[in-house]
Amino acid sequence: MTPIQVVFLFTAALILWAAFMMVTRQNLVHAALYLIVALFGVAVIFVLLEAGFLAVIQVLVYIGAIAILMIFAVMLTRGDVSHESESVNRGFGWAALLAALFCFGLIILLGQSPAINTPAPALAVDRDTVFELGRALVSPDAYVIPFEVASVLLLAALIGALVVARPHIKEKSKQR
Amino acid sequence: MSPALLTWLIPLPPLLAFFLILLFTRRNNALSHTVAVGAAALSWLLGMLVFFAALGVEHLGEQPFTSSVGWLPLGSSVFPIGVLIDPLAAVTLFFVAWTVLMIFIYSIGYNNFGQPKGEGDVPGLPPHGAKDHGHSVPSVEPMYARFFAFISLFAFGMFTLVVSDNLLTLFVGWEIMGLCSYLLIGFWYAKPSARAAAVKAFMTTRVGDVFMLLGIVALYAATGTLNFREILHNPQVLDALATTSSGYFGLSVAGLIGLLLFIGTVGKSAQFPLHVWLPDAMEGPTPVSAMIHAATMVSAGVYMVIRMFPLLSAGWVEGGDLTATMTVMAAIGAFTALFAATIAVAQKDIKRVLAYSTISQLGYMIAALGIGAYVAAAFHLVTHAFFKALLFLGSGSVIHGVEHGVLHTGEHIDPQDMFNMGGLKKKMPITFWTFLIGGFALSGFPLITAGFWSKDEILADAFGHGHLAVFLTLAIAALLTAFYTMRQITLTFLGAPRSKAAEHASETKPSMTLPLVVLSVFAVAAGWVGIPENFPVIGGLLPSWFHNFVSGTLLEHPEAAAFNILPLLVSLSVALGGLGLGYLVYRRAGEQDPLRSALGPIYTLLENKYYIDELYDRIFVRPAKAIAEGFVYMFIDRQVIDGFLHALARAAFSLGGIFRNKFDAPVVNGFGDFTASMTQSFGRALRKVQTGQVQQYLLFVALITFGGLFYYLFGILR
Amino acid sequence: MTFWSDPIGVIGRLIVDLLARLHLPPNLITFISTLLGVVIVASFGLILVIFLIWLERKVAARFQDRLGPNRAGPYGLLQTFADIIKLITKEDIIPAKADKLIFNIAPILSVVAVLLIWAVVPFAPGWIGTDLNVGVLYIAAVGSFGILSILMAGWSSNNKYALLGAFRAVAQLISYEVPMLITLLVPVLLARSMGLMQVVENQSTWFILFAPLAGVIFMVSSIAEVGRTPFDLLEAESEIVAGYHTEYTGMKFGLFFAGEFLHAFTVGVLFAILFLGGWRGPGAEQFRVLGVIYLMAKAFFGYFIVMWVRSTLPRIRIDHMLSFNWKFLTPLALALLIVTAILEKIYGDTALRLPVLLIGNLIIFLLSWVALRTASRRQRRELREFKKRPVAKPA
Amino acid sequence: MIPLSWYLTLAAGLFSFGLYGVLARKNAIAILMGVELMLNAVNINLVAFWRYLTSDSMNGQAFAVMVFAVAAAEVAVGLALVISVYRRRKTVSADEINLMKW
Repeated sequence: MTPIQVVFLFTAALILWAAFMMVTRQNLVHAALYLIVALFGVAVIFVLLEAGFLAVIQVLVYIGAIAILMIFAVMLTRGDVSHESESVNRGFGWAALLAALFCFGLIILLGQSPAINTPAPALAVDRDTVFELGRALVSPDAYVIPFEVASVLLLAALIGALVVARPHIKEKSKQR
Repeated sequence: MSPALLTWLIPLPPLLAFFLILLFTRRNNALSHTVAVGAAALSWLLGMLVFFAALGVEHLGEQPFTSSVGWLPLGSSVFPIGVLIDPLAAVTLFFVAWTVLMIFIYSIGYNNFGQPKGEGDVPGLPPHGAKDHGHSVPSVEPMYARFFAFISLFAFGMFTLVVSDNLLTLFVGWEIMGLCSYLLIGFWYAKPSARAAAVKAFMTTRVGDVFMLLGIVALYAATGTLNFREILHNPQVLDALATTSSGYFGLSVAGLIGLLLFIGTVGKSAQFPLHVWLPDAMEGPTPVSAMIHAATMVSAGVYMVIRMFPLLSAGWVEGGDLTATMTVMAAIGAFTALFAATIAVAQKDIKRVLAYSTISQLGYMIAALGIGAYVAAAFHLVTHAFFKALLFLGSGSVIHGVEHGVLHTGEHIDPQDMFNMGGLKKKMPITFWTFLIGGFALSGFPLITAGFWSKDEILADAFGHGHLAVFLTLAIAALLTAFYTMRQITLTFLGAPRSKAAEHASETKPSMTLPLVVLSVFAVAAGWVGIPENFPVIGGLLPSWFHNFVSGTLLEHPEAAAFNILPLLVSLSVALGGLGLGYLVYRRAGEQDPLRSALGPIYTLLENKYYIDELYDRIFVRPAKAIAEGFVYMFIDRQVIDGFLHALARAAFSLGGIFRNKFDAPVVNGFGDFTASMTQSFGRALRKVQTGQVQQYLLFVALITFGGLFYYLFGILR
Repeated sequence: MTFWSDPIGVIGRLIVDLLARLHLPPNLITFISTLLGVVIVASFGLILVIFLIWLERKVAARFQDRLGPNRAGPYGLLQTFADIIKLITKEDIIPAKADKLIFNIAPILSVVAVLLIWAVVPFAPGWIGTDLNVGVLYIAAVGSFGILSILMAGWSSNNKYALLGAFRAVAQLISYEVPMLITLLVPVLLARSMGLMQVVENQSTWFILFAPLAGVIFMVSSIAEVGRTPFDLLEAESEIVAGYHTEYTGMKFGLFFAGEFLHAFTVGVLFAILFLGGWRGPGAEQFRVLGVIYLMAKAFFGYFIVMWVRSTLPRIRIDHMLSFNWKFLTPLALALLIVTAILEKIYGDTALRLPVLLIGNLIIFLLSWVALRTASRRQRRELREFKKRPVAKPA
Repeated sequence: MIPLSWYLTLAAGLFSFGLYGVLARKNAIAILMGVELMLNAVNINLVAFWRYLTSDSMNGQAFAVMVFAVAAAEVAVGLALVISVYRRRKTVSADEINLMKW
């Protein structure tokens, strides 16, 4: 039981607890905050996996942008009665069952895989994974195409979001 | 920068000016003419640089300035275009640059720059003059900027033609000028006469151009190149062309091609059968007349012939008898010279007289070439360009002055009719003296004027090589030339005014008179470079520079004709005699032309230009119209083509009906409907699944996924 | 001598030896020493705040032609302590329907978010909390906790004004994060590293000379990030009582207050590190204390700029704030980044680097200037025409 | 040293919670949150596999970055949809948004 393992177990517990709270809380803002906790825990996991860059990005993107937007949306849609009313739909029992099945199924399945016991090779001390990742993302023999596609996707999402969320022209003209 | 590269640049400024004016400065007159004149001046500067660089070169004929680029990929080879400055091009460039610049400057004044806008003026009509507190003054041309745009394009065409080193680009410039002459003659497009004249000029020259294009094609087919030097400085090629027979009229290939090209010139330089457009072209503004008739277009025709002389004369040895082509040229040239001169005698319109004199002078050059007097032709081309430009601009100035008088007095007379003028000598002294110089140059006033030397050289050549017929015709023509020139001068400037307008005529602005002065200088001085060495007394004073220089263009230099006293005497006598005669006859001319009574019917014949226009109208125009109307339209189009189409339509229609009823409705639609109904019923059955609950769908998805997962799990657990 | 060249290092080694004498496991020792470092850095920051508040008041007073605090202690230096005592002794009110947990966490988070930044600040050669190789990103990342804290505060205190403040805050902070991140990349480009230590080490000539425009954009957007005038819409007294911390009293409010001040100063520090060469200066290599002094001097300069702007400009309207960011600042930053990247790629290792980049910046600046001017003119014209139009259209 | 299986187990659990959230919660935003959880679980797996199996190349992390991008896009569009739905129908509960039915 090395301290690092302690750290991991603690973080994992935190994450799962936060996730559980998130899906069970009725108050959406609380749920969002728990989500943030979970995401932060994931960032820590990334650190443990020596993917510092991803950890920082995790915080930046998920906590800094996504979660905040979530809370924002929650607050914008506050007038909705369904906050106070029952927070889960009729089929939640099925959902729970299915989720549990998935959990065990996945664990068993993964446990069967031969690679499960391979120890982590030590990363070279002077290795700059950030540099390598950057190279991989823009080098033509690696991921430049997906990278560009992702950028296009983001642009499309940006425009789409604007178009969808914008009040209609009629309403605008009414405001005038 | 090397002269060759400079040469590339010469044509560009006018083109730029054209676009600039048309696109940007159209609204602003001052800016427009600044651009245009600036461009002309730039081209002039470049031209002079190149010219004097050319003077500096020994044996320019052997090493001309050339530069070319590959332009048009032709499958296997690339068609190169480029520039070529050999002695001929150099001298042409010289006078073109000068006259163009002068004409540009002149145009400013001629189009009444700086005058108020006329109330009644509309685009497409000459300015009628404006009321400027009380008395009326000339008004500015409504389409001022457009005019400069057009002449700029015109200049571009001419420069291109002069500097180009192959027939194709030469032809391009040639056609550009054709277009511009159309645009400019029809500049006042609201005048029916102008419209007609424009169309006439375009069509007539087109006839020639088609033949010329044929000639070019034939040449390219025969030699595989259009480059001047590759063809003309290449004895093998020339001999081959000269010896092989074309199979038409027993002409050699060279002869045939030469003939075709020459027909192009006949059109462009208004030689006898196709000369009819030129007088009508006087409908255009006067600077245009000068451009077309003096500096550029007609000269272009002659320039082309001179340029192609070695080809035309292929198979002709100096002193030997002429080839068929040359004979044709000589005949047509000489005939035109006389013919046009006779018409010119009986014209009233000051500009028309000049127009016909132009035709006859061009005839001179053609004839000179026909008899192989290469240098003489070139020489006359240059001198004629100068003094004819001078004359046209002068006449324009006169007309302007008289118009001023017309505006002043308000009497309605034709300001171009010489019989309304007279006594302008006092009113417009500068115009008078310059016009006088020009006139004397034209009529070949001995010893001082340029015209004398060039004309004399032609006559001398004609005589020296024993072409007596040509010699005599030209001599008579020269006599007539001198006569009508003096007639013109006398009627216009001397004697007493025949109309109040003439009394109140006034000298024109310096922007118009300055070019006159400059050109008059050249009209005199241009001749001195060509005085034959073997001329008595003054022969040695100035070396016959022109002859040596230009003859360098050819492979074997023609030697100057041996001096002979007879042609000299002849030309002296005809010039002086003509002038004197003209003065005597018209000294006291009134409203009526004294010749009319003297000649009687012949005069009317001459006055109506031998009824050639009417003749053409009968022969070509009306039959063409008749055929177009009666046969092509009524029969071919209406009956044959339309009938065929209608029949086709009917057939297609019925066929379509058959398809529709027999195939489309039962088979295709039946199948389509069947599919549709099937789909519908399926849909009706399946739609129950669509609850619209996203999460329900998700649940299904998850279940199925788990199914897949379970498959593996089963595999593992078992 | 060696002590003076690196006092902290010496002391650190001393402590480590001391702990080793106690036969503690090595993990624990590293843990303890790290903790010590954290405590030192954090308390340094927090103590700094006390001085900062005094300074701020003094400077603001000078700008407003007043004397500022001058009663408590020499030059009113003790004024802040008096305030702290006041804040502590105040009653700590929690609104009835407030969300207690979040309400209490928020102020702490706001301070922590700022303190976290100090973990990667290079004070002097070798003196740095942890030299992350993605330090710059880290700064941006922990900055988002600040947003979170504001949001939590605004929402949890169950107060319309607070919530409005939170909304504004989120809108503003998320928007201005974009140009700030983009301009953060400019020094990264120039230094060819995201670690702040390398940024400083590769900054033999200050980056402000390479990319003055980036410096300006960074300053503006980080002022917006801090929420200082002219960007203090999140606590606009005249519109929404005090924004997200309307309901806060006592030391919780104090924490927000401290957090803001510390954040403002941190902006100065970052500006110094990224654009003014960090601890670089004569003799900083040998005597690291000098490095700290240089850094602080530069940081205070940056902080002074912030104060200057604050006491000079009025608050801007919210739509102006947003459109200024999205329609002007962000495109400008993008253009700057692209141009810098290209020029750096071409002239990166040549002697032309400095002039070329400088000129590039200037050109961009001029272009944007022209664009701004034309836009404002059009606006004015439209305004005029609008005035001409009849206010009420006849039916 | 932490075995790979721990990470995978954690990921599986996180994934299942996310799945439950997606399937069970009424509120559309909550559903989106669940999706985020699932994506994070995926990320954990990706990075873990990278670290343990293919750490010589960068594939795992690159994939993770892609996932980040997708997640950001998804949230942007999803929230936009939710808000516009809310504007028109004054509700964000997924089972009341059922226009797309027979």
